[in-house]
Amino acid sequence: MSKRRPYTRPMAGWWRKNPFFVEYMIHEGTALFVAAYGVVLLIGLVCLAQGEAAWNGWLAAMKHPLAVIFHLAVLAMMSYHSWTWFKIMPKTMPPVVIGGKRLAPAMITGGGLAVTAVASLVLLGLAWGLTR
Amino acid sequence: MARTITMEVLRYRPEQDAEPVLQTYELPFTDDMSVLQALLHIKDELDETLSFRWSCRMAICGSCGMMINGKPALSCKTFLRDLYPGPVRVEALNHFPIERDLVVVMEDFIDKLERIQPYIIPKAPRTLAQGEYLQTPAELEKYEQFSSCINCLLCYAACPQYGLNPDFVGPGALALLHRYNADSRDGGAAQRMELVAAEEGVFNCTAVGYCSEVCPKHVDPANAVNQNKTTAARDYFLSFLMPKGGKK
Amino acid sequence: MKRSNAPIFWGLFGAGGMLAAILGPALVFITGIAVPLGILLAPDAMSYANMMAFAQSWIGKAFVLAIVPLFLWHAGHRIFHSLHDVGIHGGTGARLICYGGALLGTLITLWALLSIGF
Amino acid sequence: MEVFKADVVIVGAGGAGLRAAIAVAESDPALKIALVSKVYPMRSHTVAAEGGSAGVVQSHDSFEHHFNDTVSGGDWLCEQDVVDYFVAQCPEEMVQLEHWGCPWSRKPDGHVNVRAFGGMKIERTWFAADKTGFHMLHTLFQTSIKYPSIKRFDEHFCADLIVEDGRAQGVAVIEIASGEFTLIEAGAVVLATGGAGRVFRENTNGGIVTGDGMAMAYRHGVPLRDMEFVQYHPTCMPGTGLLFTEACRGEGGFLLNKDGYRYLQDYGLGPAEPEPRNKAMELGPRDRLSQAFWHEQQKGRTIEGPLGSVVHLDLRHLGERKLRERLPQIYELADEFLGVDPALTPIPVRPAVHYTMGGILVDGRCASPLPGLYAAGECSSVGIHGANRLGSNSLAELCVFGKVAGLEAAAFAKAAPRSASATLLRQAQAVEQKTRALVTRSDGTERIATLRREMAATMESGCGIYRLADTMQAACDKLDELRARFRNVRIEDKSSVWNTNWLLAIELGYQLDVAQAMAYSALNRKESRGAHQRLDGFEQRDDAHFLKHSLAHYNGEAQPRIDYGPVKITRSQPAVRAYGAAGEKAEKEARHG
Ligand SMILES: Cc1cc2nc3c(=O)[nH]c(=O)nc-3n(C[C@H](O)[C@H](O)[C@H](O)COP(=O)(O)OP(=O)(O)OC[C@H]3O[C@@H](n4cnc5c(N)ncnc54)[C@H](O)[C@@H]3O)c2cc1C
Ligand code: SF4
Ligand code: F3S
Ligand code: FES
Repeated sequence: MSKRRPYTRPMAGWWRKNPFFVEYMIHEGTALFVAAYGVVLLIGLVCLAQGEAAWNGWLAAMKHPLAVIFHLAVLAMMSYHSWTWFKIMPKTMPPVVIGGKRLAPAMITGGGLAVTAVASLVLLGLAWGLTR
Repeated sequence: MARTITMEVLRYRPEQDAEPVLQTYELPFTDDMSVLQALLHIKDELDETLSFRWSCRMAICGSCGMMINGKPALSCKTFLRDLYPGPVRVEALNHFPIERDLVVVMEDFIDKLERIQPYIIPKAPRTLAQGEYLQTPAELEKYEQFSSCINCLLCYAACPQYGLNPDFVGPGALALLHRYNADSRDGGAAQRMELVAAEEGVFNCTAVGYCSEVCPKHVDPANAVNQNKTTAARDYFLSFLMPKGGKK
Repeated sequence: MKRSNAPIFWGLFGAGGMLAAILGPALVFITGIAVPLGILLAPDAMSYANMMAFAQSWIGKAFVLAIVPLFLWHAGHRIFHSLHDVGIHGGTGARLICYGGALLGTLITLWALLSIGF
Repeated sequence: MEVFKADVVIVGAGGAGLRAAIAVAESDPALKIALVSKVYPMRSHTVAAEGGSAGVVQSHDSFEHHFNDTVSGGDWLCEQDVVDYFVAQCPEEMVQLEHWGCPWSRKPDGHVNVRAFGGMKIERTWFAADKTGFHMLHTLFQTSIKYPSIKRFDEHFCADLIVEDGRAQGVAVIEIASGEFTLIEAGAVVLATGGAGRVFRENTNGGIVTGDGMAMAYRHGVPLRDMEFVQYHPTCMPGTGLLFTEACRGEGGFLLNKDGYRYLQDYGLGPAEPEPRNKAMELGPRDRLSQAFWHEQQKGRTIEGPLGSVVHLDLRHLGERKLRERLPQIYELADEFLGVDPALTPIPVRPAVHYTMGGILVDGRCASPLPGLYAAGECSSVGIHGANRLGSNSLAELCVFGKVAGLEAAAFAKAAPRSASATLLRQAQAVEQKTRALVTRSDGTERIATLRREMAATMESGCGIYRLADTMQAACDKLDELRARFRNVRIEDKSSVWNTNWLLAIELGYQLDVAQAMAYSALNRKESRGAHQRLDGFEQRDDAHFLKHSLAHYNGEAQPRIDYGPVKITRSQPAVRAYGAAGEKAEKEARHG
């Protein structure tokens, strides 16, 4: 009769036990803010469809101090999402070989952030130009 | 005066312990001592009943993985000088059942290794008389990193998704699967796709990335897993375009 | 072995994540901070007229259709996995909330864009 | 007790055992193979080999050159017909590994690259960066998974051979996880259990390299051949003995004494040139280099460190780029284990025990004198290494002779009659009883660690780089004593699951027997040859009396009996072993004369 009796350890609370996992949970947590922002936009879109009064109501709500504070939080988390998204990117994509040399991970992350910066400026510029 | 260091070792003796318990040892400390050497000292001088795996002492056989101060590491290349003054806590690798003390049951990994078809499935068979396949250094480079996996299982102990769902093929085995797929001599990618794309395959991974962080051989298993998500997704959508035998 | 249908959700997650990473911060800044507080952009930048014009254009419709549903799919997928991570293996329930929510959001977006007209 | 019926059982899943298993599987898929290993196959010590594996490929090279290097490197104690077979098979085996996926390093045109190695006239060492053994082992292991007829017994410890009716007919193994015994019946047994370097103190070997198979065969009456020849590797880490591969020198590294002087030129290996030259200076054979270290130490020209005297392995002039590309593992080892950046600082090194040239006596087809018992790899003495193995010949040997052992064992198993299962089982039960008695006895007093430490210190002082009659005699006496004390060993751990205390005790028993065979063989060889160098009036090679293999026969609790067997000389008559400029001169003369 075998005396083996393997012991399986519980996983409960695993993500609290290592700073790496805490960070992981935080960046996964950005999804809550992305979702919330998606819903805010969705509500705006519905209001827009319902006519000018509803839209203005939405705009007014957006001006509420709590709404602004909330959006500041969303902005922070959304930016954190950008940073972590591009930070993981070198691990998630096939190696990019340029001129026989593999592109360094920092270049990929940097490239992503650069694209974000440019896109943000373009978006702001368009918003600025179109509404002038 | 000779310095000492305290080691806290997670013990589990299935024939006497209901569950794992920490045991403390006090031992002489020198600058050049690895955690493995400390354990060997304990086994030789303090407690013959402590069990753990080891062999090469040079970070290549993959035997001596354990949790050291909460992180998966090879004990033969973790040095006490970096952990001084301690105490140093040593436990069996996370996410695996403990067989005894620092020894985990690793049959699950071996089983997975066997399932990924870790051998060349020749693209163009060749006889010995025809000599070697030609493979340029650039072609070698495509898979070399993934072929340096020593099966130490640190990445499994690092991957919460494996801990939560042991059916997940996991980073190490998927890195090896990718190693063969990426080899210019191999033509078995389609055959291996079944496992890559299966429910126990790559999509269990949520890109935690800790696997690559702890890998002692810079295999970057996270990269292998995630590259294959893209391949599996492409294959999935193509299978709608070409319903029967659409796999290419 | 059963083939996973994850590629669909993973694809949407990835697309949404990429959009959110590239455009998210700027969008939040525009709609949630700059316009409400009237900094940098004209206070009436998002006036009814402006926004209707935008939402009635093809480009505007495409933009909205990309942003809103993909943000929701991205978030839904991530939240679904996070629930699993913290030990809530809701199965169908969690699936319904996360992906069902995203699907509902997608349908509402479509409906709204249609009713805004061209 | 569980019983598993196999056709061929292979003990050891390192390079040799895996190659044997694949050979059997390919020869006849109907044959059932049991592959036993006390560790998971990829943990086997083949994994640690760094430098490379020999096989003639270049057009200006030839089998004849490889033959000559091997035979002279072995100081003419080689079986020349076996060496002929060996060198002719090497290239094919290396190509076979290539077909199985081994990531050999390549030339820009896609062909396999080769590097220089100590004692080899022409570059013929195939390599996979500096992790050749690792890649070969994983390639073989992963390829073996393809064959359903190979049933692995991973983490099963072989406790003894089952010999019945004058034939090896199986093995008794312990499942380490449970402590339970299994009898594996088989028509033939292949031993591929590796070397025995751990009987010495400072060594490059893994903890599992304890000579188990050698001791098992020996105890069943198979002689151990040429056991006095133990190779010291000249460039190892002080203290731990971890290896810095010979490839460091193949790539152009220098050995410097405390004055920064390339001292090898003082030992007949010169002249010192900036570029590496085959068979000269740092690329001389290992025995010569280790001996030169010893002399430097005597002259007080080594550097004294906390872990013993060292010399410097200087790689600085190779530059970080080349080091990272060609010697990545060495770079990491030096950096992480010693805190030395080899691109900036020379690495402190000293010789350590590395390889056991001798082993289980087998013929050129890997058959031992005990019918049904085959051996391959480092545990065997097939006759290609003689008194000193050349680097990179061993990995090639694993493939060439692993295959031979597998094929021969398969053929034997098909033809051999089998004894009744009940008889075999009774034997296995006796093995179980005897082995368990180690644990269950309660009156033991000798500690394993103490015995092991004394054994290792004894071997180092008695059978080191240079040997003297009185220290060898002292070593023999001490080993007799240790074997007696071992019979009174105490095992603290009485449990069944993963009881390594118990396994270590069994291994220590094996080691003591092997150590004794080494020490007595050494004491009796009254000459200097290859790795066996004496300083007590026997400094010269003595072909008249000792151009023969020593054979150690097991003699129970008494001392081993040493006698001698002939050496097969076909066409290379013993000559002076010369390296460096002197070697080239001698060779030229031989060609013209
Ligand atoms: C650091 C180092 C570097 C080296 N570099 C080179 C090189 O560059 N070139 C070269 O040619 N050679 C080199 N060598 C030598 C060469 O690597 C070895 O001789 C060779 O790998 C031995 O292989 P093997 O298959 O005989 O044994 P191993 O690989 O040692 O395998 C032994 C097997 O037997 C099993 N075993 C042992 N005892 C038992 C038991 N009681 N029960 C069950 N199983 C058991 C083990 O589990 C293992 O699977 C090197 C050696 C070392 C130590
Ligand atoms: S991928 Fe890295 S961490 Fe995982 S088993 Fe292989 S070597 Fe170890
Ligand atoms: S840690 Fe696990 S979740 Fe993926 S990136 Fe690595 S396999
Ligand atoms: S002992 Fe081999 S990897 Fe640590």
